[in-house]
Amino acid sequence: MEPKEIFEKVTEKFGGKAVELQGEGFRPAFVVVSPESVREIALFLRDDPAMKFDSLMCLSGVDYKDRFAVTYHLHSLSVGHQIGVKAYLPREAPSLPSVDMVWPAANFQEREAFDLYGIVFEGSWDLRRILLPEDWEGHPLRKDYKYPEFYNGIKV
Amino acid sequence: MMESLAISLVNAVPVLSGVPLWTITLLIMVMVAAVVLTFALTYSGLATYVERKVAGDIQARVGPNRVGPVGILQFLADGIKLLLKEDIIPAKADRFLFVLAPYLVFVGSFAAFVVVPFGVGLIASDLNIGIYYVMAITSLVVVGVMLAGWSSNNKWALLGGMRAAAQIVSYEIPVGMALLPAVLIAGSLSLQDIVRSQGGLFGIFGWNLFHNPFTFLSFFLYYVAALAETNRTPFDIPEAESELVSGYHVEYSGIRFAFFFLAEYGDMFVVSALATACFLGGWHVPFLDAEALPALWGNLFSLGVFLGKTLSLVVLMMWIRWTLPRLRVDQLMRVAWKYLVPLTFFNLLGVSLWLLLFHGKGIPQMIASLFG
Amino acid sequence: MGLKDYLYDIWEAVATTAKGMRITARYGVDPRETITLQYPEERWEPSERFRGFLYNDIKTCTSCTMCVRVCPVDCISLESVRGADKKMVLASYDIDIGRCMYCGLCVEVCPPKSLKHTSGYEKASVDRGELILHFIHEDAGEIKARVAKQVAEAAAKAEAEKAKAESEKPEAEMAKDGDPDSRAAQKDAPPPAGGNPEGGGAAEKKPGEEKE
Amino acid sequence: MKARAEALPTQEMLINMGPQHPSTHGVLRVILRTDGEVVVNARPDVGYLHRALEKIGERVTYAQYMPFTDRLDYLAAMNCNAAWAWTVEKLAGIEVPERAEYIRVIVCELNRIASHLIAFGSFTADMGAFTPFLYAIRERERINDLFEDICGNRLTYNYVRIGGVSADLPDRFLEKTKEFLDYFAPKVPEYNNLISYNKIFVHRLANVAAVTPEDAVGYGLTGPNLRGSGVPFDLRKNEPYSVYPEFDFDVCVGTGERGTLGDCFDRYMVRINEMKESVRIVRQAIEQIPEGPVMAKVPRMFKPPVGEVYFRAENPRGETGIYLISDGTVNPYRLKIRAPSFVTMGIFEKITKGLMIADVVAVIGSFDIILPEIDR
Repeated sequence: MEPKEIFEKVTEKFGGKAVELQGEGFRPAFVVVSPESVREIALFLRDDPAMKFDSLMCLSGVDYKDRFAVTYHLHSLSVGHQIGVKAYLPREAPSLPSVDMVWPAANFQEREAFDLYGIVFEGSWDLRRILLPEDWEGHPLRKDYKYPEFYNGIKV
Repeated sequence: MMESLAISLVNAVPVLSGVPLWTITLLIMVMVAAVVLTFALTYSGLATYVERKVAGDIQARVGPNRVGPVGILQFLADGIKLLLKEDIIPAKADRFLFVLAPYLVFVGSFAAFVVVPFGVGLIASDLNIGIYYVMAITSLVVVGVMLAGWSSNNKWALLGGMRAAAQIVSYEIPVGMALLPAVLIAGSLSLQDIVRSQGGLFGIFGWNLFHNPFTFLSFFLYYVAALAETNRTPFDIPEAESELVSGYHVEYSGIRFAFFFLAEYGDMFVVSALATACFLGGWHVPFLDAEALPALWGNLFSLGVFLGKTLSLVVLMMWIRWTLPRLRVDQLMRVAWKYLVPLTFFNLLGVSLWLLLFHGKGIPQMIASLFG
Repeated sequence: MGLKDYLYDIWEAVATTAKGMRITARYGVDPRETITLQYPEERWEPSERFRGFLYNDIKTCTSCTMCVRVCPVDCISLESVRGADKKMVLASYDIDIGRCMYCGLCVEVCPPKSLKHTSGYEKASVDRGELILHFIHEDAGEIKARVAKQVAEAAAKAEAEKAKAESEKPEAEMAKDGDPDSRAAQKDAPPPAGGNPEGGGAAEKKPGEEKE
Repeated sequence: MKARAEALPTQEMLINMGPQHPSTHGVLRVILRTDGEVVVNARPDVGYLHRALEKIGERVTYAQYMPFTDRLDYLAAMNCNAAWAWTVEKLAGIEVPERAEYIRVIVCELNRIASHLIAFGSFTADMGAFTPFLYAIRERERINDLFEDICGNRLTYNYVRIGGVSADLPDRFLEKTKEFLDYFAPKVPEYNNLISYNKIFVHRLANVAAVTPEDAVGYGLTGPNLRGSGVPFDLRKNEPYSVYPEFDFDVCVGTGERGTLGDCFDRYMVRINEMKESVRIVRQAIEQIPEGPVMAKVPRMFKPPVGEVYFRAENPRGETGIYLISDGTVNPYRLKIRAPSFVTMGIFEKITKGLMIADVVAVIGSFDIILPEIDR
């Protein structure tokens, strides 16, 4: 299915919660959705017989300087099409619902986004730091991250 | 036996008649023990070298080749290295048991050398309960291993110790059962007697291995169970390098570690020697009766034959080790209780019935009697 | 599990083990299968494109800093000053091979192909400082001072000649640097390289020719 | 019974497996909660090798990032190189000469063989048989020799470039590769005889940690791990990139031949069979490789257009996806690497429940994880 059709279907179902379609320059194209409805749309995309996006390829956080975003790259093994889903978040206290009950693969990648961007995934079954130590301060992949001089008294 | 030796010594050398008999007996005992221990240690050291060389050959490598010609002195270098290494005792270990454990293992393994019938008359102590003694004394090893695992205060070591206990306790049964046919045939528990019972008939056909189909099977069952007894691959789960890091001796270093190491190779020798004595005819070879040879030559010849057979079995163990993967702990138990134990019992029954039906005659004897 | 399966299990275990042992035995007894090289005595020939330690032929190096810029791990450090002939003169060229990851990007971009991978791969040291390869053994400060002096002299000479005769081509002073392809006429003297503590005041030093 | 249980209280053990452990394939740490030998819960703790490769990516240029991709999955550095190159080429729309694509496929498939050899070898070593490991290393050395001829390094190749490859094939490379393939092809059946079908080995793996196809897809398993669960999905076939459509090869899937579908044995056999398929691909590529240039024209100050692209390539450990955001400058704006091993670790906790400690080792080995890729 073409991204446009997918976008239309999502808009049909969820109305204004699907904000726009980012097509030009984006491969795969992104359906931009409002962050609070991510889980519903994810469920819809997974279970709709025409979509069947059963596999979450990649989940990543992005820092667009003025705002954050979480992107989901979905793929359907049975239908064989791809789509990206993107949710923009404010820089202050970014949070959105977790999709790990939709695709279990999301858990580790959400933890990574939480670890490196500080994006909180509400309702995640296990949201801890994953790559960095538990007591690390800050979220390094943010564009405004300042490199620490010391970590637990050890010079970095 | 020592006492009779002492008496004959006193008779031969009149100067000693003033010395109390027990002193001479004790001296002889110490000397014999020293000889056996020296042999055992030298063998263990060389066995480590051979093991590495076998591994190297099998793995398309060279193996140790730097110390001495073709690396033969590698074991000395290793020994010196282990002696000089720091002796680490973990802070929260049970110090007494931690120190005791390697000695128990070492003693358990090397005390069994006492009854090994190296050759005609070459036996440190011909106990009339030889096999029984070996089974009992090698079980001491498991106590040492368990203590080592427990006292190290390390969970991996504990798991290794527990595994070892379960394993050795389970495998004692098939080992004992698999050895019994030899005892039945010889009618004695003394290893010397068992070896003697396999003479005659051009040497090779007198061996218990070819006595009847059941003893033939018995040998292999014994060998498999003995592999497990010595914690060798595929049954090396108490050490299980890739799972338990090193199992029960993970916290040991230096000379204490060396004790475990030597004991393992000592064990290998003991079980192979038992297999040789019970199934492969000990020092008997075709066409040559060692006991008929002149005294010293006969002794040396029989020693050579016995060592040759035993060491081939040891090398076979190494060969198996470098071929096979390792069993899991539950599979190990399954092998013992579902396969080895029933089969050894079946074998024992078979051998007993055979002996009963054919009046103790083996197949080669029957064939021989057919031809007159 | 029937008796047949039971016996088949045993048979399979024995048979597969025997199969495996036959293979290991073949390797065990066949000496041709040994593939180990006895390293310090026997050595294997690195291939033509082998990326070993870097070597910079500083005679041909033009101090263009391409290598410094392309290096992903910043293991090359280079200091250069502008010489009297407006060419860059290397003051120091160091490669930290403890940091270098032998990716070869610097060699690829080097315009005069002066930077090369050698076939060297053996260097153990107990001190990290030994892992820094210096390609210029002279002290960087000295070179800078010397070059600054040359520059100052050249400038002074140019000034003087300019004042003396407008028509004459100032080519004589260029040959002094020993550079055959030195450019012609320079209008104004280049400024002394920054960071040189002595600046142009090192006039008492003799103008040296050695570049290395 | 109850009174006895009270008299003999038992406790769960909390065991720390790793980060230094012989068979966690690096610095993986697994926090085991066991009841004796039986694992109650095994929680992976990753990140001991975190080198911030994604952050570094925002600092260096597109071309400079190539050596860092070597360090992602160092056992398949060529594949990672090529994945990065393909991503950037997709972003910038660079046409790569056909010869370069063929060379990439050859080196990628050779590297796949090398990587699977290590997977096979280290897995058998985990299972207690050390000899196959050395045989595998021996074969891999020959691949390394080939790679050394071609690019000069034996582990971190940095051979592929954006727009092609760094240098054309050296003389006699194709012949040497053919010689290697002729040497290697009979080795795979030998491995099978030596260990794959060994009774003990089969028993250690069969029915252990079976992953159902639904779980495999849901948890994002990819590559041999996904195919081991019987899902015939291979990016080289299903989402072809480069010149893979030119080649005839089969997608190996697990069949549950010695136990349940998707168990450790199936995953292991998929890798063994894939080595054979890779040999086939390389043979075809050697036959078909055209002459021509190996590098497209890429400006030195390479600035791709603004855009976001997600590209995934079939690497030995699964699909390596690279999500690349460009803001039109010389440096990537955001670079996310979807490492197959990292995603695979998500299912670890679920499938190790109720196994034995020895099986945990088998599971780690059968997933063929590699830590630098997990931790990045």
